[in-house]
Formats: sequence, C-alpha cells, structure tokens
Amino acid sequence: MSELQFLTWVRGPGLDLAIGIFLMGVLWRLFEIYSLGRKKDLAEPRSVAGASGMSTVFRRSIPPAGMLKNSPVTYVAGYVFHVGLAIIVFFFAPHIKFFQSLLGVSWPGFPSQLIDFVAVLTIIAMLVLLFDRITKPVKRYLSTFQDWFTWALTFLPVLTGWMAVQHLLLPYTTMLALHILTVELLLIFLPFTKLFHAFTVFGSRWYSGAVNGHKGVAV
Amino acid sequence: MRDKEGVLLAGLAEHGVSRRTFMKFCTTLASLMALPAASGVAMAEALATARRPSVIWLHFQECTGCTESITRSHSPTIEGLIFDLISLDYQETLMAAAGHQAEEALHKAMKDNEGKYLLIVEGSIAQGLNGAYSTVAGRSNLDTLKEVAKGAAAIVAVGSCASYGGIPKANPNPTSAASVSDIIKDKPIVNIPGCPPIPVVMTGVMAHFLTFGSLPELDKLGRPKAFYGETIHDRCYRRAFYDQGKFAKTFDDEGARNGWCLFELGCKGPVTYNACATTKWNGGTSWPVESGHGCLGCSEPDFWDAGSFYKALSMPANPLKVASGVAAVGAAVGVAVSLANRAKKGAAKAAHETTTLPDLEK
Amino acid sequence: MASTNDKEFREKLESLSASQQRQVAALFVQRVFGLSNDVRIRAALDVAMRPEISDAELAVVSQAANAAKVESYAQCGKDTDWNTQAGLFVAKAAVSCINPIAEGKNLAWEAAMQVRVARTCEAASGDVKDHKEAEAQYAILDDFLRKQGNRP
Amino acid sequence: MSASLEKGVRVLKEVIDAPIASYFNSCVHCGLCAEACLFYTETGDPKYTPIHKLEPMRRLYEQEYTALGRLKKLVGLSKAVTDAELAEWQELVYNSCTLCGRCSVVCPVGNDIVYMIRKFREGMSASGNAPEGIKGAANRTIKIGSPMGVKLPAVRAQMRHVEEDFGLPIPMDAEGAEYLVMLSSMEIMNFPEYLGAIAKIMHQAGKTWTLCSTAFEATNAGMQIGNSDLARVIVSRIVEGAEKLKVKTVISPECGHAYTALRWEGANLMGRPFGFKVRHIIEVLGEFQEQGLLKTEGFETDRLTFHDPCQLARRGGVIKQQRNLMNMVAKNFVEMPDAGFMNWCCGGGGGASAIEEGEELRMEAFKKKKSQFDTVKPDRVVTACANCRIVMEEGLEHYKMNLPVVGLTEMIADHLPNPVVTKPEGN
Repeated sequence: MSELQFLTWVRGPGLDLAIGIFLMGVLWRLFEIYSLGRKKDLAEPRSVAGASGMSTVFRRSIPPAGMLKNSPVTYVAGYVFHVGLAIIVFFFAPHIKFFQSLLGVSWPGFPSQLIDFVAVLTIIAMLVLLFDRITKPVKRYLSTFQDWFTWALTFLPVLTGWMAVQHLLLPYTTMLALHILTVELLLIFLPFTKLFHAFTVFGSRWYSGAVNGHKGVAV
Repeated sequence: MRDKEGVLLAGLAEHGVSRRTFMKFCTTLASLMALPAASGVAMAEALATARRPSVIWLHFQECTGCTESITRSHSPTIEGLIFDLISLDYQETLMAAAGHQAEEALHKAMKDNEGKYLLIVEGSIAQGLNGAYSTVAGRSNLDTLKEVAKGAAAIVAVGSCASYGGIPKANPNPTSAASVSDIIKDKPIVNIPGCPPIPVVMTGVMAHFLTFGSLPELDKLGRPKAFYGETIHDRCYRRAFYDQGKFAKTFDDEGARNGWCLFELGCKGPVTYNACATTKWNGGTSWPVESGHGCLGCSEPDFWDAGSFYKALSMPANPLKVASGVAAVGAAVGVAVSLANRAKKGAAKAAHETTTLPDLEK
Repeated sequence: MASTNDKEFREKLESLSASQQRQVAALFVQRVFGLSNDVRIRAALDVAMRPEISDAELAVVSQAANAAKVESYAQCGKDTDWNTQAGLFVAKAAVSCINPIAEGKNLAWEAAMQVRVARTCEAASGDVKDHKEAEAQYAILDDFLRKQGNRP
Repeated sequence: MSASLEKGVRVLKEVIDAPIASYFNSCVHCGLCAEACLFYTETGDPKYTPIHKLEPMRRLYEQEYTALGRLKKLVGLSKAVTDAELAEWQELVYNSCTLCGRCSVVCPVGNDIVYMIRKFREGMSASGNAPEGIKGAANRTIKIGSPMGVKLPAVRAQMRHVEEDFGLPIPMDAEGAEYLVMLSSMEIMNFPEYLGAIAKIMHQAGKTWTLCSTAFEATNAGMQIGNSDLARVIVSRIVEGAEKLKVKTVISPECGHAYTALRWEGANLMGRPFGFKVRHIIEVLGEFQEQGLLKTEGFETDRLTFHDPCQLARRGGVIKQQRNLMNMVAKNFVEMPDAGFMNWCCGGGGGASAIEEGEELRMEAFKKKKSQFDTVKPDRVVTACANCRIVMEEGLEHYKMNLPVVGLTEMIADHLPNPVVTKPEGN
C-alpha cells in the first residue's frame, strides 16, 4: 500500500467510518444521558437576574474568585489548549474547506503562519497539562487509563497536523494521512470517553445553573 | 531505421549537433539527475562511444500516449534524436514492419542480443482469463512479457500503466490489469510513472544505463529519485501563494488570473512526486499548473481512484452519504437504551420501601 | 431600697465600677454554682470576688472559664439533659464576671441574665420550684451597695 | 426490615437522573473541585477530592444506565458496588462533606457535585452506611421531636423566662398570625437569647407571630442523613402546623440546613407546593429594614467580621441582607477574604458536627476558617447559624484563640430600645 493509497483510504472509507461512528456515538450517548429526565422543582422560586441555566453556560467559563490564583497552570494551560485547538480546527484554510465540503458552509480563515504559531502554543499547553497531571497529587490520584489515553487521542492530531504543514519527519502524504487517521481515532472514541464533555458540558452547566437559578443563586 | 551499428556521436554530427552542444546536454542531464558535475563528462564519453544498445519496446494495454510523449518532437529535440540513434529493434508504433515480419524482427533482436538488450514496456498487463484480454499476434501480453523479460538486461516500465497498472487498473479493473513489477520479480526494473511521463526522464534513465551500466537510484516505488525525489508542491513556483493562504477559488476568478495556488481547485501537487515543476513539458514551454490547471497526481499509484481531481486534498470524498445512515442507527440505540433506563428507574421507584428509623441499622 | 423592676436594677448595676460589677456578678453566680461545680468556674468566681485583679491573672482565669463554657455546649444532634445544660449558663455567667474587657459592657447585668437562664434550665428539667431569682438578685445588689457605703 | 446493599442500590437507581448522568459524563478529572474543598486544602489528602467521594455512585450509574457500562459489568470489566465499599465511603460522604457547595461553584464543566452527594446519601442511608451521630439525631427528631431531645415543656419554660425578663408575651398556637417562628434545638439549648430577640423584633416591627406546639423544631436530620422518607416525616409536621395555624410566612431560624430543608427541599418532599412562604430570619430582618420597621440605637465599635453560613449565602442566595443589617449596628465591620458567595465553611454543617469520629478531621479543616480570621483579626465574629457558632467556638478554643462569636439576630435585638409595655395581667 503506497502513501497515496493510505491517504486515499483515510480520506475516503476511513473518514466515512469515523464520522459515522462519531455521529452514531454522539446521538446514542446524548439520548442515553438526557432521557433520564429531571423532576420538577416545586419549591417557591426566587427570580434573580443572571441566575439561570443559560447564563451559567457562559459564566462558568470564567474562573471563580480566587481559583485562578490557586491553580494558574490548570486554568492558563487549559485555556491556551482549548482556544488554540478551536482556532486551529475552525480557522485553518484546509479545515474550512473540509467543513465546507461537509456542511456547505464557509467562513474566512486565519493566515497559516498564525495557525502555525497557535499550533505550537497548543502543543506546549498540552504538554504542560500532561506534566501537571503526572506531578500534581490530586490529578494523579484521579487519573485512570482513560485520562492518559484521551490526552494522547487529542495530542496526536495536533502534533501530526502541525508536522504535516511543516513537512517534518515524514513525507507530506504520509503525515497528512497520519493526521487524518489520528483525527478519525479521536472522533471514534470521543462519544465513549470523557472527551464527550465537549457535548455534555453545556447540559451540565445548564442544569447546574437552572437548579441554583431556581433559588436565585447565580452560579 | 538508422544503421544499427553507427557511433552515436558521428550520427549526431550528421544532424548538425556540435560536440559542444552535446556536452552541454550531458551536463544538464547530469545536473537534472543530481549527479556530480564530473559525471557529465563521463556521461558524454560513454554516450559518444556507446555501442548502440538494442532496445525492445513492447506495447501492452495502453493508449500509446507514452510513445506519443517520448517521440513528440515539434522541434528536433535532443531526446528525439537519441531515440533515433539507439537500435530500436522493435516498436510496434514506429517500426515499418508489421505482422509476421515484425515478430521475426523481435525474436531476431532477442536472439542476437541475448541478455544485453533493454526491454521497455508501455501499458499494463492484463491477467484476467490468463491474459486473454490483451493479445498481440495471437499471444497474450502476459506470455510475451515473461518471455521477452527473460533475456533483458533491465526493464524500464514507461508510464503509470506499466509502472503501477495505471488507468486500466482503475476501479473496477475488469481485465485485472497489473504492472510490470507485479509480474516480473527477478529483473531490475525502473518505473517511470506519469500519464504520460516526461521525455527527459526517459533519456536520463537511458543515459544513466549506458554510462554506468546500471539503473539510477530508485525510491520505494522503483522511481528514479533524481526525478521523483520531490513533490510537485515543494518545487512549484506558486508555493509562496499557498503559504500566504492565497488560493484561486474558481478557474476564472481573480485569484486564478493572478496565478494563485490551485490547492482549493483540487491540485494534487502536495502528494505527487514528479519533475514536471522543474523540467516542464513540451521542451519547457509549460506544465499543467502553469497553464492554470491543478496537478492530477498522475505519477502516483491508483491516482485515478484518489478522489475527484477538482476537490481540495483536504476535502473528503462524501462521508455524509454513509455517515447519516450510521447516525440513524446511533439514535435508535440511544432511544432503546433510554426506554430500558426508564423502565429500570420506574421499577426501582415502584419497589421503593419507605425507610423507617429501624431501616437505618444494618 | 431594693429595686422593684429590672429596668431600675439594670441602671443601678450599670452605674457600678468594673471591679464592683465583677464582685456583684460573682455573688449572683455563687447562688447557682451548685449546678456546675466545674473547678475552673470556682477559680473564676474567687478571682472576681477580689477588688483588685491584675490583668495577667484576669486573662489566665478567663481563658480557663471560656474553655469550660465551650466544653459545656450541648453538642449538635446529641441527646442532652437540662441539668448538665444549666451548667453551661453558670459557665457563661462566670465568663461575664471575669471578662477582661469591661468598658462599654454591663458585666453584672449579663451575669444576672445568664444565672436566670440557668434557673430556667432547671425548670425545663422538671424541677418546678420557683427560686424567685430576680428578687434574690435585687436583694444581693442592695446588700452589696450598703456594704460599699453608697446610699442604696 | 433493615438496611441492605440491595435497598441502597435500588434507591440510587431511583434518584439518579439526567443531571447526574450529564455530570458524570462531563468530569474530566481536572482536580479543581479539590482546590475548593477545605477538607482537601487543609489535609492535603487527595481522597477528599469532592468528585472522588462519588466514585461508587458513578460506577453504579455507568453499570445501570449506560449500554457500554452494562456490557463492561457483564464481561467483568467493571466491579459491582459492595457494602464494604459503601462503608469505606461513609467517612468521605459524611465526615468530610458538609454539603457547603463550594466544589459545585468552581467546577469548570458545571458539575453540581453537592447535588450528587445529597443524592448519594439517599443510597448510603438506605444501605445502613450513615454515621451513628446523625442516626441518633434522626431517631430523636422523629420520636421526640428534636434531634437533641428537647420537649415542649422546656420550650414553655423558656417562653416564661422571656416573658418575665422582657415583659413581652410569647404567642403559642395563635391561629391567623402572619409569621410562624421556628426554633432549632441548638438555639433552644445553647442560645436561648434568640427567642427574646425575636420577641423584641416582632414587637417593634408590629408584626403578629406565633410558635407552634406541634412543630417548634426547624432542623431536619432526615435531610442531613440524606433520606427523603425520614425528611418527609419531619418536614410534614411543620407544614401541617403552618397550615393549621393559617400563617403567611414560616421563619426558619439562625440555622443553615434547616433553611435548605424547609425552603428548597420541603415542597419536593411533600410532593406539592406550599401554601405559605418560607423565609430565613435574616431575610425577614432584611425586609423589616427595607420597610423601615427596625429603628436601632447605638453602634458596636469593636472590629467585627461576618461568617456567611454556606446554606444561607452560597446555597440559599441570601448575601446582601446580612451586610445591610451589620452596617446598621456596627461601625467597624470588615469583610473576611472570600466572604459572601465564596465563603469557606465552618466545617460542621450538614450533620458533620454530630459525627463524633469526625472531630479530629473537623479541627484540621477549621484551619481554613482560622486563616480567614487571622487575615482580618476581628475582635468578634458575627454569624447567623447556631451550629456555625458552636463549631467555630470549639475550633477557636482548640487553637487557643480568644474570639467571641455572636448571632446577628441577637445583636440586632440588643440595639432595639427596650420594649415599653404595661405588664400584661396573666397571659
């Protein structure tokens, strides 16, 4: 199997399979989780502006008082990683092409030098987070196989993607194929691991905000 | 056909090609093949005194585009002359003879130069119905190849068909076409893919074989690294636009007219190894990208099945077609689990035993 | 002449000096000391009785009394009976007697109130005898004032 | 009938709902909840990480309500929850958790961890894995009517004492009064001044109020132990009393968890909305202040700071009222770091202070509250929860800090002019 055949496979059937499993997994898990329902709160509500599920979905992205000073590494590296990954995935020209072919929607991208710089920052942030998970007692204590596995699942696409663009180590064809392959693995495992927080985070924040919002408490 | 025994240089002189021009040709050829400058001189001497090698050119399942390309000489190119001067003993398109006479010429050449002749193959070899799909003079290409290959010093597979099966091997490959290296395992084979390949690549390999008596350094897919070591993308003159993110969106938009990168119009330059961007075509006139069309990736195996020529490399074929079906399955599984969960939760609620104080004790 | 109601009783106490207030307060607590018989409370009352008390001594004995008070709190969720609970208020009264910070406070009045609560605890535990604590406190105050030579 | 693992598991299957499922699927093991929990920050022991306290329930949820989870259990990849494991988790779910909710407000993916602990306690109590201390309190509350065994005669004795001292009548079972005042045993036994303070305040505010003979106890050990069946029995007494006396508002006393049990869980336990309102005493004082009904005299001049009970401020949403009240009577009121919404717990709420074996851990955890005091160096601490007061006094005593703790309602009442009332002839 030559490099181009490998690339052709990952771009073709491999991607079909991955996106299929991804969509299947997402729908399956969303039904599985949110169908359990929630009892109506009969207590007398107290309505306070800003105390609602929807406001918590956004507000919870801001570190609560004192926490940023307490755990700067988790917050800063965490933000650099998430924002960096979002910029790379949604504003790199080839990615926009990919979404356009999938959804027919397109939007302007960022120059590839900026994406390249952001990718380096994202890689560094992820390495910092990995080091933190290894060294910090609480994180180490909580970590299971899945934590290390999902870290790798998320790190490899960024690394291979950056190396493909930089034409490093392997011929472009192979590295691009590896990049797409690692993205496919990420897609396949996402719905069945803690990476599914990418979807459930909104539900969780909304519930947390709604339950406390009923009490007029803006969390 | 020319006198088979003449000395190459003498022949060139007859055509008004001075020694100096010939020397210049050899040095550029050497540089093209990334050989050291000195070998240019060595190449010139070898070529000048080379006994005219016997070459057998076999045509199998092909469109004769390779021959067209190699012999195209709207102006008398050195490549063309070289081919005139080798002892092309058997070339079904170019030779005057036909029928039995042609076949006799073939076998005579094989016998006279046993073990020393150079076999050039154009076209893929049909294996279906043990070769019945493609026959010449009543014999299947498969048998012909095997027989002729036995006495060959080396084999040159010209064009993507001979190198990798090419278009005849494209999905669904009705004749189960195969490449030369799929069939012949015991002879040194050089693949010169391309649809068609570049003429100078041919002469480069010929010159190398004549000069050094061996084939040039090959990459994993049997291609001369001198010509196939770099991707089109890495050598493309529009590469700067790619790096700045300046892409033509349609074949006639402002970007296209400005000569911007054709990545978004399906150019396969980044994944294709060939020398088009440097040697160009038709004597340096132009090449596909320069003419405003993306590279098709014709020198790569199965390039015909590698997705649309007009979809960007980063664009998938059509994942949603299959995906939406599988997603529906996901929804169904989700709903099934939800119903099971609700039933289980209902049962737990129904079986609830109100806790009283003694129930707090184990 | 003994005061007849708490308002008058409180104003008289307020007019006393800090050390006088401590002495009167100690007398009030003396009546209910039996409900606690914690040695640290005994020490607090002895110190409070003396007209002059050094700040250092005051600090030591108030720390001990405060500890006695905290230890006698009814523990959350624990089964508690009112007799032991009465001891808490005796301790609280003793703490008021030897509170190092006196200005701006009416220590004697605070002690008197805590003593009465101690009596309520006794009542809550079923000992229904009415000790007429208020009248007794009025009498103690007047007796103390007479001894001090101030006009009652 | 006695507690069993099987009953505990069944109750958990009943209470696990979509929020809990969403939370368990959102946790990314980032460890930030530990940084917000004083039981971790003061001990440094990672086992006190809040989300870890839910591990058995997480596994149970996965095994019961997810397809892959059931499969894992079938093939033996996920081990079933055992009674031994729940017994081991008792220390984490009760001794080292006061339901203070700080972990829930810092979780970056928005997991309401305290919501889950409260549900997990349903399973823990039904499986017999609740601490003795709280079980005793629950027993006494249901059998006698108060977690500390306080009976009506004791309350009547205190009423007589207040009537004699203040000359104000303490109404009992007065139908049609606007407010029904509840008491907590901690107040009745350790801070009886509260009842006098209420009498003075209501008198000046000119509001009608009453106690209820069949329901004077506000605290709910059933909720602290985490068992809705028991909590329902306890709260139904208050509801019946309030509805019998046709009051408009029930006042929850200076106690954090009583307020949560009555105001937020009460209606859900009864299964129907209340016909009356429920307000914390601090909320009521806040309303009186806004209506200009509290005319106070004089100011406290020493350096005061305020400790916000978790169930009142962070969990209950009552934050600015206590500040307004403090500024009404204190000249030198300073805020502690992290005061208000992010305040640190006293370490004894949610029934934790009733767990004897948790004493040592509580003293460790108290170092956090001590560090807040050390920063501000107040002369006195004011709070609005009797249990917080005692837990803090015990902590301060343990660390040899001489720092009095006083109740806000009491302090407000001290600044009200003494009631001028003709002595009622026989009440």
